Amino acid sequence: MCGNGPWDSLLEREVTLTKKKELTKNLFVLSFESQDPFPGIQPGQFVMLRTSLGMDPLLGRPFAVCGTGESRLELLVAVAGRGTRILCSLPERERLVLRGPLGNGFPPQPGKRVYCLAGTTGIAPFLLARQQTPKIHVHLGIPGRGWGGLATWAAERIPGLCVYSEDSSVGIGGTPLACIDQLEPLNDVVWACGPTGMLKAVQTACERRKIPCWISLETRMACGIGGCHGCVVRTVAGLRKTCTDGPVFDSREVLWND
Amino acid sequence: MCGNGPWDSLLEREVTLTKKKELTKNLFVLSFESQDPFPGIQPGQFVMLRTSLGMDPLLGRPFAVCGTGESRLELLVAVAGRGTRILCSLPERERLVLRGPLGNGFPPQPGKRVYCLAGTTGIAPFLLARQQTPKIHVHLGIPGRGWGGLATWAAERIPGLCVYSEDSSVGIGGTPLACIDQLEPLNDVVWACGPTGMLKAVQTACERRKIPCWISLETRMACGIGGCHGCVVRTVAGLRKTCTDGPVFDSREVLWND
Amino acid sequence: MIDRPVSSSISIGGVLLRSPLIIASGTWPHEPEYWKGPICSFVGAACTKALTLRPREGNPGIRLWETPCGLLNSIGLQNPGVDSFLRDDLPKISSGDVGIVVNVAMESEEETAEVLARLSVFEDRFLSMELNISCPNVDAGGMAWGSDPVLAARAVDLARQCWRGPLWAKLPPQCGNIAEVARAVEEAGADALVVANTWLGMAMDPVSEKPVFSRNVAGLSGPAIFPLALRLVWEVSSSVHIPVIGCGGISKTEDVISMMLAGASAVAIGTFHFSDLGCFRNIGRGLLEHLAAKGYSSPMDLIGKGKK
Amino acid sequence: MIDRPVSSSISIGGVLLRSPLIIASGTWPHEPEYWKGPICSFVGAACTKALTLRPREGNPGIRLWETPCGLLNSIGLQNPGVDSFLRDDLPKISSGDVGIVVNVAMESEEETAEVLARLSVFEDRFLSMELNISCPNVDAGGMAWGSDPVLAARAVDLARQCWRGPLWAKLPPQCGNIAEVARAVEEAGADALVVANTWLGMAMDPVSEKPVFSRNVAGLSGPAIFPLALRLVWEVSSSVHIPVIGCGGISKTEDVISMMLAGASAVAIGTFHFSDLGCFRNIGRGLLEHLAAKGYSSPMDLIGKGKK
Ligand SMILES: Cc1cc2nc3c(=O)[nH]c(=O)nc-3n(C[C@H](O)[C@H](O)[C@H](O)COP(=O)(O)OP(=O)(O)OC[C@H]3O[C@@H](n4cnc5c(N)ncnc54)[C@H](O)[C@@H]3O)c2cc1C
Ligand SMILES: Cc1cc2nc3c(=O)[nH]c(=O)nc-3n(C[C@H](O)[C@H](O)[C@H](O)COP(=O)(O)OP(=O)(O)OC[C@H]3O[C@@H](n4cnc5c(N)ncnc54)[C@H](O)[C@@H]3O)c2cc1C
Ligand SMILES: Cc1cc2nc3c(=O)[nH]c(=O)nc-3n(C[C@H](O)[C@H](O)[C@H](O)COP(=O)(O)O)c2cc1C
Ligand SMILES: Cc1cc2nc3c(=O)[nH]c(=O)nc-3n(C[C@H](O)[C@H](O)[C@H](O)COP(=O)(O)O)c2cc1C
Ligand code: FES
Ligand code: FES
Repeated sequence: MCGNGPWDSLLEREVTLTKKKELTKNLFVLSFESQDPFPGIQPGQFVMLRTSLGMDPLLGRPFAVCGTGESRLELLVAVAGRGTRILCSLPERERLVLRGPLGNGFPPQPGKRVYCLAGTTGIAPFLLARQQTPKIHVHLGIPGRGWGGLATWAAERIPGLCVYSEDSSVGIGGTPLACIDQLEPLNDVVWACGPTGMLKAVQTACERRKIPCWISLETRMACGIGGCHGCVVRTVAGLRKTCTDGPVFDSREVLWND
Repeated sequence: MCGNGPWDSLLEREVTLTKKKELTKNLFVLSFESQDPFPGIQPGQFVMLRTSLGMDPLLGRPFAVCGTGESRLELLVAVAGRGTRILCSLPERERLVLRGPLGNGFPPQPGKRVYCLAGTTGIAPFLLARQQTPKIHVHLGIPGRGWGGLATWAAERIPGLCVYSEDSSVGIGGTPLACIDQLEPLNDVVWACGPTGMLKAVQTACERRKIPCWISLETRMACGIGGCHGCVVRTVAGLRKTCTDGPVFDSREVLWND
Repeated sequence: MIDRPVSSSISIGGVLLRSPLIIASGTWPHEPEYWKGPICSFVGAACTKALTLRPREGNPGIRLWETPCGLLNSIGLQNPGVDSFLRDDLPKISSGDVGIVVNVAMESEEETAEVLARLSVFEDRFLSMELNISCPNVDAGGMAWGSDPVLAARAVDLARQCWRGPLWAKLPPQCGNIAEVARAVEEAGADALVVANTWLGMAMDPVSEKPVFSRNVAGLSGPAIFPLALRLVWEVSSSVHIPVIGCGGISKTEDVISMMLAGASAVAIGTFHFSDLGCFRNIGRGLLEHLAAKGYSSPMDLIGKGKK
Repeated sequence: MIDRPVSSSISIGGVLLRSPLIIASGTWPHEPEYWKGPICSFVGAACTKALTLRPREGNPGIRLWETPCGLLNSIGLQNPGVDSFLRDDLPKISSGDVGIVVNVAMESEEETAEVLARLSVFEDRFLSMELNISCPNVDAGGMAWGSDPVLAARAVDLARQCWRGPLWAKLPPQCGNIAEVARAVEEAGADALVVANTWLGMAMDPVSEKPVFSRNVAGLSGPAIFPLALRLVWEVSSSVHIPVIGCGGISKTEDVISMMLAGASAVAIGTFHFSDLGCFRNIGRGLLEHLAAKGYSSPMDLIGKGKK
């Protein structure tokens, strides 16, 4: 954990935005370069990203890592509000600050077939997973043609990607949940990442079919390192922190917050 | 005052940082491009510049205009604190917001010889003046070699520029005040821009020699348009607003704030 | 949901404004070009700089200090006095199309009575009179009047006797119990409350090792204080029956909606237009879009809705 | 000016800290790797999350809401209870090299007495005990204790009887008269004051048209509140003789210098390290550079210097 960056601890570092690629309106792939190499990153682990300019927005924003190499890191960022709008408006060469990798990724599944179900930007961890273990099966759901740019880009990186769209305008009509019906409880596991509504549906479907299932949660975060108690989620084991106990949880444990 | 920019009133507009040139450490020439043309700008008029990203720093920063064309505008910006550090760290292509032109420039002096005395970045309005009336005489004072980049750059734009340095490392040893002794009260006028200490010295010297003298003041500003009463300066006519009554004042009127 | 045309106009205790966005006192030039035309198209009213009986120079020394998302100011009621205002400024600002709220700084009872008597001659030129019992930047009077229910009631009572038009009282954010002050002011006859003014803050200069401002403390405004002002509006609007005008740090459409949901009938915006003159238009347009999307016909539909 | 080695250590009522930078309560992980090594090299002490007698779940619903340069939180004292803390957390955090300040949330007098009794067994493991009479995020107790001089004195008096080590009292920013509360607490036997906690704020969700937080109000922290906290430190430190620890929105070296010039003996930093883990180091280094440039030999030379 020691280096010679601006902070001895490489938990947080300055990075340069080296490339910004717009996949479709309000959806970007941001590539960063760091002076120091990144440690090994598990799919599902995330970073918190902020600008180094002013103090507004104050907090970093959490994003799953979707690609790495040596001292390079890639994020898939959708404009969701003020913070992401600012992050996505920065020009290349801008310097930012990145904290991480944080949290626990999806647990390795030796001997099992892994089905990854993604809702829109929820594809991010599976792009990384595919980089590391090519034999996973990835199913991506999008609302419709507006997100087609994401599907095209992801399909280039994940040959065999199954794309679903709710309005049937791209790929298969419907959602990735459809594939759960074909899975085998003893041989298959599900990894899911996407909006909370989708995760709940995946949870229910896997529960019903007794398919082991891991889900990556999204909660508001201030610190990302377990200090603020802001990111808790109700589980069968009581309140757990999404940032350090998750963001990936066994879906049977998650009771949600509402 | 009406256009079709983001605001009907072109008092404030979005601009793009098209070029950033580092003259020397912590001193930059920033060039901006606007969608709409700028109105005629008088030397001494200024703009307030801010980033369009977050709300910190909150306020725009005032800078004298040092060059214009059609829809192009140029500022000479020294890093003085947090706001200017951020402005100067932005990469090209960044979008910013600019209010202005604001205030009153140096009053035209038909039939007189104009001697412009500048302290470091105080050269800015005279670069513009020179663009408009080539026969002015410009004298630039800098502390020493550290500012040599400014002198070299300014000399390219102002042939015949007289450079002084306090430590005699560049140009003539001393300060531009030296030239006041040679001026003729009836034929010559002085325009001065620079740090407050220098302006006070120019004021005193011109007073003594009865040379008409105009000085451009620097005060903290919030609005730049006469709304906040934050930028007042004590004058023989009572408190005046630097932003709308100035920033250029007849030096005989200025009583300063201390 | 029927598509009805959305209007942005509102009424504050009988005073009709074409938009709930008011320009806060002490922040807007008294020059005619700022009181008409596109720059004001979403502005419902504008408050004048605080007036006093005699001209005031305001405070010496540094008057502005930027803070994170905020601004400390120590202007100290600089103004030309009520007579000069009526002679020189009022004709200029009356030539526009923006309603005028005249802000009067509470001084001694005698002085304030005199100011109000002189303003009363021009009563029809003003949408309302805003009694400022909350200025943190003067020694005598100012905030002290508004920090205590008894004094606040006394000030408003006096003003009520000298001013027949609509009367708004502008409260300071720091008082033992703002709800109590608000109730006392309501009882004394105020038609609306402005909640609130700047917050008492301070800055130090690390170089000179002295307080930045001549009076040590100064008033904090700007986006930084928005969450604090919102809480006050929520609290006060539950304690009184007269309309509340939210003020403090408003910078975006969501802020206006939040203030109104919390119980405000309108809002005043000061500091943020120092950095963004387009804010009235952006906020105003955003508000209309929001109302249309929610199927409301008027911003008044939002008032206090967050309490239910 | 003689070149003397500059030390960063300070003493707060006899408690020696290697740096005046303290990590504020409720913001730092209770994991061993955060209590040692380079990440802590400029940290003088760290406060634990507030402890209560029994485990607490804290508040349901949204707990965090970003505001301009600030953060609203409604954590609500989530903690495993004092016994679990002593058993599981204390061994972990004691293994580091950072001094521990144990933060105790004032509950009922009986509960607080019991918590202090159990902590007293480990008294030597703590630099001091910080009595939190200022939590805005709970219904019973919390801030109410600190808002009134009589109640505040009663709380500290009780704590004084149950705790022999150094006792710091953490005051709420909103109380009728903070100087009075401070004096009452000093008299009741506190060894130092922490000025202050988060500020009562609020947020509304324009979409659901409801308050964001389950308890409606929440606590505002972060750079936004710095000028307000500085004013309180200035005021309180002039009213008491015991040391004051400044807390609220500190994000840079100048903030620490300003707090100390205004009368603080040390500072606590919370929210800003959420966005910048390098802040302790950057601030600490900047402070040493400033002291050297000014010819001081210790940060203690700054304390209260801005008042002269
Ligand atoms: C572990 C994790 C991984 C994520 N991975 C990705 C990713 O790969 N790509 C991607 O586009 N998005 C991802 N998100 C969601 C992303 O963090 C939010 O879209 C983003 O924080 C929104 O910020 P904003 O300022 O634009 O929105 P605003 O609504 O303006 O944000 C206000 C505050 O709320 C928080 N917030 C708002 N929405 C969310 C949300 N959905 N999740 C968490 N915090 C939120 C923000 O962080 C901020 O503090 C991830 C979230 C988490 C927790
Ligand atoms: C009419 C006018 C023309 C100017 N022209 C130029 C120019 O051409 N080139 C150039 O480099 N600088 C110029 N300045 C000075 C420039 O505005 C300041 O250097 C800048 O505002 C400092 O901002 P900061 O955030 O870096 O400093 P900080 O000290 O961090 O600023 C804090 C606050 O103080 C204000 N402030 C600090 N120093 C000054 C100052 N000297 N003058 C006014 N406000 C100040 C800032 O605007 C800000 O609001 C001009 C100032 C004025 C008033
Ligand atoms: C520079 C400045 C001058 C002000 N002058 C006055 C004044 O004269 N009278 C008054 O009632 N309020 C005055 N205020 C307070 C504002 O009207 C407003 O209540 C406060 O700034 C909070 O709103 P904001 O955050 O939108 O600015 C002033 C504020 C600023 C920043
Ligand atoms: C997420 C969060 C949790 C907090 N928990 C506690 C707590 O348990 N006990 C306490 O005394 N203060 C608590 N505080 C208040 C901080 O210790 C500090 O007093 C306050 O945040 C102001 O300082 P800052 O602006 O540097 O964060 C908490 C603050 C935050 C942001
Ligand atoms: S984000 Fe702070 S504890 Fe999880
Ligand atoms: S800067 Fe606001 S009045 Fe001059």
